[in-house]
Amino acid sequence: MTTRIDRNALAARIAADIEDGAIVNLGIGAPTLVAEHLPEGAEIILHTENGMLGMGAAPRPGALDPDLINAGKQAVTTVAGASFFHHADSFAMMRGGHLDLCVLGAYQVSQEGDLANWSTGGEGSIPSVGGAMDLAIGAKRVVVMTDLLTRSGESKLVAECAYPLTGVGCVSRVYTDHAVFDVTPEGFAVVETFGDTTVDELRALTGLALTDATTGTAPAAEQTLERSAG
Amino acid sequence: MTTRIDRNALAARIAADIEDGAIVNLGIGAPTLVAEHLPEGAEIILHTENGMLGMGAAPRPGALDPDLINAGKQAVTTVAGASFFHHADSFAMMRGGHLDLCVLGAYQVSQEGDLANWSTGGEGSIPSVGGAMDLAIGAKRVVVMTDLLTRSGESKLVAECAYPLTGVGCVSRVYTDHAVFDVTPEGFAVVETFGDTTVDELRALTGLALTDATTGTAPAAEQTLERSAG
Amino acid sequence: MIDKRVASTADAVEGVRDGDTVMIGGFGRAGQPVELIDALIEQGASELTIVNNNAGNGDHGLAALLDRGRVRKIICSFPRQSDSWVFDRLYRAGELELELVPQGNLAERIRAAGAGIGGFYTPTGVGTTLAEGKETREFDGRTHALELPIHADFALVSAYRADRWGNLVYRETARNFGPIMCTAARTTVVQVDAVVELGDLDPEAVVTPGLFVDRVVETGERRWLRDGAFVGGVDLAGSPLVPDEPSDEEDAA
Amino acid sequence: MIDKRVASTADAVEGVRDGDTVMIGGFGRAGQPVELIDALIEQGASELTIVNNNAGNGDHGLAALLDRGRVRKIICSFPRQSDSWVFDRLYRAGELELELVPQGNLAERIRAAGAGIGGFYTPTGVGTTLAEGKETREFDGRTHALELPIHADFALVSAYRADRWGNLVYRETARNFGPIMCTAARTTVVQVDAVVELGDLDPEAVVTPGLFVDRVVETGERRWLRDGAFVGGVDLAGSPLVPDEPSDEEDAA
Repeated sequence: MTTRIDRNALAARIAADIEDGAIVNLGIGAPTLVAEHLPEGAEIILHTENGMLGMGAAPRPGALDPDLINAGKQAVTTVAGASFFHHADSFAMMRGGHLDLCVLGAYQVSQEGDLANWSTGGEGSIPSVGGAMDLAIGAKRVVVMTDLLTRSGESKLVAECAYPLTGVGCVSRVYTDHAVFDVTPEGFAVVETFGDTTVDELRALTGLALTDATTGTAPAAEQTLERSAG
Repeated sequence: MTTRIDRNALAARIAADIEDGAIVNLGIGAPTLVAEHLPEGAEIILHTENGMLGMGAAPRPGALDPDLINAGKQAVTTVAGASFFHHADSFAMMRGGHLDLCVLGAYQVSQEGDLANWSTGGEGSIPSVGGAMDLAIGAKRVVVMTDLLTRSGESKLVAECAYPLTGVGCVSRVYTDHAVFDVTPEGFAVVETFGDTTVDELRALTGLALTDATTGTAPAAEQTLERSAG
Repeated sequence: MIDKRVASTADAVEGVRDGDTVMIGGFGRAGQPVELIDALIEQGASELTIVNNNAGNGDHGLAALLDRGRVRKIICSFPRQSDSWVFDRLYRAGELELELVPQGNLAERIRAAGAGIGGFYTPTGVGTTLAEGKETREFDGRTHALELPIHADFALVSAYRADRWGNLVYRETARNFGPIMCTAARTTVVQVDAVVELGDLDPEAVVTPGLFVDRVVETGERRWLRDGAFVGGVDLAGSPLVPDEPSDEEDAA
Repeated sequence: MIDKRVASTADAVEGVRDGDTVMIGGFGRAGQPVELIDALIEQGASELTIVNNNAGNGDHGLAALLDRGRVRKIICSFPRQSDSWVFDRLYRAGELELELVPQGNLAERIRAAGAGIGGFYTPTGVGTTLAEGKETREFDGRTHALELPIHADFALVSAYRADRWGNLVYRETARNFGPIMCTAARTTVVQVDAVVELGDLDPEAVVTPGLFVDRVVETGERRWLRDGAFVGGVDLAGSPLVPDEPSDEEDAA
């Protein structure tokens, strides 16, 4: 029984939702995988908050440029149409609502769309926030890419975040390895399940009264799985 | 008996006080004359608030460029080392205190350094402020270039401005056709007189209890007059 | 594929509605999007609020828009000039509302709108009639006034070169309000002398990144750039067509 | 004549005093003014407050400054990285004060200092522990927090080219915090790979106009630009040397 998809398939599923022409910021970590699954032929402009629009793929090994990095401090390239700008301008783009989409990782997402992804608040932990809070409130649409469960099996979708918040009511959709959830005024709605996962199973896993908003066979998901497998 | 100097001589007197390397904004109107008297060999960088540093002289008649104007909307040129920027950056330079000197015209200056130079507040007059208020509070040092008296013979140096203010306590020195005045905690101090003008005459003209801070023969003024004559 | 080019200035200004706030770039005539203003006049929207540094010169461009009675309110810093007779007449007749803003506050308020800043404290204008009624506050011993962002429905901007992503460069002091107005409107419309191939603009020298721009229309080479016929507020000898500032009713120098 | 060039990095950092606030450019290692930091270490000032996006990597640069005990406080957005062991040790030992600021607020506070803004309202961080105790206010139905400018005594910045007036251009994402830090310090010190003749920089493409810069020192071509030996947070295969974010104690993805 298949109840989950892997990270690459999930990245492809997210990529399939991104419209041609969108301006997108991919949070560091797993969301960067989305870049590898962007639809062929579409022009999607990647923003990196350290000061560039039009980020391209990783460079060939011999062609690293130390001055050209992304927010994760990985070497990248530019595409035709790229532009550079300073940090205040870069975050003005975010805060001013000029990005169409931001894909972020998460520790927890609450049913009201609160996001916790920067600190576990643990004793002795050293806090580091980077651009997480700016991204969380800045893009026109903020979605989360995450496993549904932590390593110890707890749901990352929660009634209320226990971890320190990154942003309040900012998340509109959560893409997980089990299913896709929308944040609605009535709490989480399951819009699509992967493999044999059922909404009831998701209710059991999350402990939340999820709305079933799936539309039968969830063709989009099947399609995506095929694409990511290919 | 010479008791006044003309505008060109006054502009030269002001120019003689400007240090090599200074970043200067010359208000539109009479202050623009100062540019024609800047010390030979010195590099003084002119800022124009519509978005340029390194403004040069007026263009040759056949070489006007409509895209290259100053704040007075006159055609200008650039010098080597010039740079262009947008209005928010240009006024950030001002407001942030990055200009060394601004020379402005005035309707009135009060003994506390208040400046009125944008509106007479007259019935039916149409107010226009432009960058006057930004300039008044922005430069490290704001000085005024003006005739001492209005056409009807009233002193522009006053105990308190009757006209609407441009800025509060912003003027540090007033260069007039009769004398140079500093704004001090004790009110106006005469630091230099032109021609045969005496401090007592200035007290009579202004109706103010002026401090005499002149140093005998005022050599700087003599020197300047000679230079402007040459 | 991203292609923000539109075929005509009429297409470029499509969708402006009665009552909209429209930012118009330019300082005097430098950077004024003349062809877009003409198209806006043709388009017919009225009851507009216009944000511009000035309030129109002569009988063309913004002045013509005012003259047609399309404008309810102007937010600007320097309305009155020697050739602002259209504005002067309408203002004196009480047919035009004026919000007078110091130039730097105007620029910063536009920038704040584009940058998602809810409000900011500025020392400019404090103690003057233009800050009357504004909330004030001391920072580091200096009094500041609270200023709010100016958002727009449309921005009409003139730039020099664009690519199909909407990346822009400007020319000399025609840059002025363009880059910030591009950031502050729901729909940003730009006219350029020429559209170049994607990749032809140096990424280090792009002034307005394309994400701020919605529509680009190529209006062709400006003849007056070459023949000097359209020289802003100066005549061919360089003498100002506008009076010295300040020179309201009194000689300020 | 204006000539902001100084002969050595030692001359460049002359005058930093104990207790000063020093901004240091760079995001990770891109744009980090390595030679100026080394000179600051030599110079000996202590009790410093450092403003930087990070809090040092490995054992060099800012990390070395920390290791010598010269820093009292760090204002930054992202201190903890896989190779921030110097910071981690000092912070855990209580020997270093940390002011953690969301990256965009950090940038905007630096910009505000340079632009003469007394304070501004931002939505970033509202409702989080990083905005606790801050004054909040609603604009357009959204809660904003009041943030104050960050001024510095010195800014140490790395750029690509300068002329003797201090006009600067940067290179790619090494631009990052440089342009805003240049505006926010009493004394701005810039290292560049090369100084060019006055007039060689395109006025349309100057990123930092010279009036923001006080001293320029030419540090020469960076060998690691060519040989890839100094590649920021990635190894030669492009694998990150820093862990994914967030990954504090829990897997956030």
